Amino acid sequence: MSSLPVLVIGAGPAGLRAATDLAELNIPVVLVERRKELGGAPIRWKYHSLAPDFTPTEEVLGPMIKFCKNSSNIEVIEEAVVEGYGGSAGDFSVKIRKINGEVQDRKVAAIIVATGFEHFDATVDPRYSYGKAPNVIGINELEVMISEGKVVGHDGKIPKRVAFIFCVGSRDRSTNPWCCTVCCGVSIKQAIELKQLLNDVQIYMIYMDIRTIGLWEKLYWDSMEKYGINYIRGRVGEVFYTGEKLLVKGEDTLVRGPFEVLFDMVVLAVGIEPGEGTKQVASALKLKVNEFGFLAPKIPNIHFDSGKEGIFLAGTCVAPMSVEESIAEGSAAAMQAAKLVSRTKIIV
Amino acid sequence: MSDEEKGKHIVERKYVDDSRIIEPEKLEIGGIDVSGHWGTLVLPRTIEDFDNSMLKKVKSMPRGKNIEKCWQCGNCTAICPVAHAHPEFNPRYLIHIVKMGYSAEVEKLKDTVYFCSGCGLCSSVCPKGVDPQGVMIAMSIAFKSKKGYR
Amino acid sequence: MMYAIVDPSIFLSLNSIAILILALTIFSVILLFMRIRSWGVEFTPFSILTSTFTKDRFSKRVRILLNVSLRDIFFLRRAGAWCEENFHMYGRGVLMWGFTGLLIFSVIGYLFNTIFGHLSFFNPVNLLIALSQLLVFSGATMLLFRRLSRKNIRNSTDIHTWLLQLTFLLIGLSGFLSYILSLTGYMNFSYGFYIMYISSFVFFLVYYPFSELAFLVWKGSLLTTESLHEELAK
Amino acid sequence: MIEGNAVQLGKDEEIQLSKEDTKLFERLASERKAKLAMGTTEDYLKMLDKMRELEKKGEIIIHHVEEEYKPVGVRTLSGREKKIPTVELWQHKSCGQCGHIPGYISALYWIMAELGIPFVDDTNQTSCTAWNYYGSGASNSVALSAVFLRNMHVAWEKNAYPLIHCGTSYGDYKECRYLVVMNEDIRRRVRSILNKIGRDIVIPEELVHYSEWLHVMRQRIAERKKLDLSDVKAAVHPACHTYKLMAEDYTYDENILGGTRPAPTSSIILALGAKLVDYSTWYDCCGFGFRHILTEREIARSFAYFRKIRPVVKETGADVLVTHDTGCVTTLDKSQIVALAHGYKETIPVISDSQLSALAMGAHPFKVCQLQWHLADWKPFLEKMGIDWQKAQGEYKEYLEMIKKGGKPSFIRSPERTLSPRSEGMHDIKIAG
Repeated sequence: MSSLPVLVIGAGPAGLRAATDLAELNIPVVLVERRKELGGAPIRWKYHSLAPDFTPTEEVLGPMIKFCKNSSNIEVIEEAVVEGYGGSAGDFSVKIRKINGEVQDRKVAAIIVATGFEHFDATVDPRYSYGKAPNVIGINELEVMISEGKVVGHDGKIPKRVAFIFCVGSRDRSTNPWCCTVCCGVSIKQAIELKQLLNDVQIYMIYMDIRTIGLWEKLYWDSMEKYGINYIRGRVGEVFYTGEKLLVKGEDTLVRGPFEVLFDMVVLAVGIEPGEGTKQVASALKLKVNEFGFLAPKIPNIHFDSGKEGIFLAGTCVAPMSVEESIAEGSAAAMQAAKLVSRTKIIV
Repeated sequence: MSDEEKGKHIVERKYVDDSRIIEPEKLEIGGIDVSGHWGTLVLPRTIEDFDNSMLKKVKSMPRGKNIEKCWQCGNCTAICPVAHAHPEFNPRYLIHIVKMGYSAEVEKLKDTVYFCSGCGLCSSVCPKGVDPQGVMIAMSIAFKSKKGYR
Repeated sequence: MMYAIVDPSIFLSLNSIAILILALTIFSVILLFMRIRSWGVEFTPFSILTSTFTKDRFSKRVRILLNVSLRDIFFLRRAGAWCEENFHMYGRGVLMWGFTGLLIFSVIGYLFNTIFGHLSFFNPVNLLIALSQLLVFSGATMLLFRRLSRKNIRNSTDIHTWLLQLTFLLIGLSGFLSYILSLTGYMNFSYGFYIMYISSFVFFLVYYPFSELAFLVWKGSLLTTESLHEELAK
Repeated sequence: MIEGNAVQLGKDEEIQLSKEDTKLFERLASERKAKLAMGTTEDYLKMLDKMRELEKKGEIIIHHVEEEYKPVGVRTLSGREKKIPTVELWQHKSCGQCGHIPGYISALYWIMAELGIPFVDDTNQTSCTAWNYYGSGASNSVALSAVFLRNMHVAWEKNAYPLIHCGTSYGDYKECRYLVVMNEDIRRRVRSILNKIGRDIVIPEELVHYSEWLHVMRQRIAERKKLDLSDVKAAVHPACHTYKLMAEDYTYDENILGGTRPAPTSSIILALGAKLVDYSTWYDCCGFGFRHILTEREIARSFAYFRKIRPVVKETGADVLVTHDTGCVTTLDKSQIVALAHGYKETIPVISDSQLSALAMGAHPFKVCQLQWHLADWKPFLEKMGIDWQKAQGEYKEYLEMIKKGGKPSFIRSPERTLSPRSEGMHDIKIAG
């Protein structure tokens, strides 16, 4: 095999899948990851399980991580970023800089960008007192607690009444206007896990719309029917820490009445934002960015096509999406890269 | 004092529920008579708690057990022949306030549950199998229950 | 003789049937009371008696009570007003009228029988009983037909509703058939249906406190009592 | 948002700020942005620029906060630095102040006299007429602006910097200033009115509320503190008209409640060493600012009690509620009485920040702070501060007796002024033409 390798940037679900698929086609891969560990968001934030079926994260990502680490076709460069590129499709030259400062120039045939997302930083939105009041946490923090099997407040007390506030940092003009698509499902999944963990906890979901798309709807139904989780349609204006509990001020739009109810814990369904990595790669590879800061595909309906020949996009750097979609997109991008590699081989 | 008499000095009286106005017949502050609108107070309408005791009662009734499946689509109210004639009877709304435990609202509306004619159309259109007709039966019993809800 | 004539009076005299029915009625009233109490509610249909039979404005109370129950319930002002189809409303009405008639005329018939001896088949009381049975049968048929003919209603119907309506149908049908057959001389069939009629009635008495009807009786009397208090307050 | 030190305001506009300022600006702006959804900071900064432009053109006179006023810089919500003058202040009083809670103003004068700060208590001041805010009908913009500029002109010719006591006037003036600067038509019509009374458009560079003055003076006040307030728990009610009208222009401080609440008043409580407590309805109105105080007293009274007094007492167990506006002190104080008669138990004394500071500095609770005007029970609070109120009451009675017998009442007098009134600006108040 003499062809040039394919560069995959980002080792999250999409990147890992792309690298795995290419390696299985006997195409060499250079997998560059900004962090120390492979696995992307699900590993970084220690996702306990994945919606909609409570599949352990390990079961989904484990085999891919193991394969990428062991495959002779894949060269993993951790703690590194791509800084610049030149050349054209089939014959790119890229500059990879490691955190320790070491720079290497590499020749690659194609580039797959799968740099993923960051969770919305809720301190930006002072309504929710995130970062100021204790026991106001994001879904990412709750996920860690669930992974550890121990959900407690800052004082070690088990919460009796928990509110989930949906659409924090999404569908909101003052922060991020887009819908993050997965937070509804993930929050409901966590609510069910919380209910299983702490039997007599009362859970209230404060939502504006429930968007459990596709087969995820089952989560929504089960949460109500089997677990007695309550849903309040409305928005929250302020979370106030009384020194003991959290006073959530909101409106139940179905009764058209304001409520001020005390909770022990407030979980914010923080949305998906294009992360630092995505911003960095956009400037390094001179990719087009849309009005929301995500990488813009040439045609919005065809995610993998970056508009630049030989550079393909996959996963949440293009738009918010679930792990299953990211994996599918990784495969799709790998297929495009494989097509390009096989074509260049014939020409050569 | 009758409900109409209470708080009659409030200019926008019609926007205030009768139950929120407190105006005793006789009120004195340090020997000075402040009866009438000088001593009127208007309670806030904020919902301050979720009281699930009513929900438990309704769920314990044979045909009320499905109340938790409700997702407030409004199909029941849309098809209910009674609701079309009597807006104060709204099965969807009754289910919601009982589920969430808005006690003041339940107190205000609990007698409307007897408007239900038991025709069963709501149960036939419910997409989640809540059986609103059965829930209405469960509620009408629960509202009169001595152990239930005050 | 082609058919063995099974005359119920061989093992069950009319008097013993009456005693059985009366005993069962009392039993079923007690059952109804217990059932309603099991819901944990204060109000029972018997509260209607205590709120009517007080010295204070007694005659007015009775007048209002009759007025309310006749207008609101018997003439379907409230009981049937919001059924969305007339068919449904009249189904309920016919069943109720028939059943009320059946109860009243059966008692009258029994009294006549005891006082004047065996009544002929064409006696107006017997005719009225038969007519009531026909009404019960038609009412139950209408209701069952409505339930069966519409898929969504059929699917969301409780087993108890089926059972109750079926019982009504059986009471009406067997009673009426027993009467018709005795006219045409098929006495053994008539007796057969008569046994069926009595048994389904017995079943009804024991069963109804556990059915939806108990709720309807409770709710009906609750609303009547409330209207009574309302009218009195005016 | 940030590119170096430039802050992007609009599409093609940016302002240059130091790096530190930029950071603060972004943080505050984003907080504000999320709070109000659509911030107006941009418009506010544009207005300030336009004001300087008009000055350069000679259209208006700006009453600058010169060095002679010994200004101190504070940070406003927009991230901009605001200069608060500390001496030579022209006292812009509040209409309800003297009638309802005279202690509020006398305490402020007393503090200034104690600190040796010259001030002008001018009788030549009119009402700002923004009372209309409470009647849901602000008067016409030209008339409001004319009254505003007339008062500002009087201060200017006296060569004293206006210090506004009234929250409503303060908010109204900020809005009027915006109208006068941004709208040429209003400016023209206001000028013709002002010319008739021999005046011209003088706009203060900064509109300053007295609570902001107390905020910047808090260290000097704390140095003079005579009482130990460490046992006192104080809650703050910020007055809506001071910090919700042109919200960008009010003082915020990162070190005071994380910069999420207005800094003045909270800051003075902290500086005096008292415990500052926060409560859930801090943002709510006191009940006065609704037009209900004029038309719906029942609702105003109930709101004050159920939304403010009760939550404060129940959630925090505070000893005193401190605020900085006439309407707020009056409503919060007087509205408790009916509820108490109804059998509700929660009650709390309500005083202004100037009264609290003066008490801490050893002012007489009745002669200076005039607590006899307050209805809610202040005795436990005074005891907690270590004031012997019975003795003070005795002294006050003696003082009254003395006046009844023809004795001379004592006055608070301003220390000698160092600035002389502007000669060229002296006008007689005669309506010309």
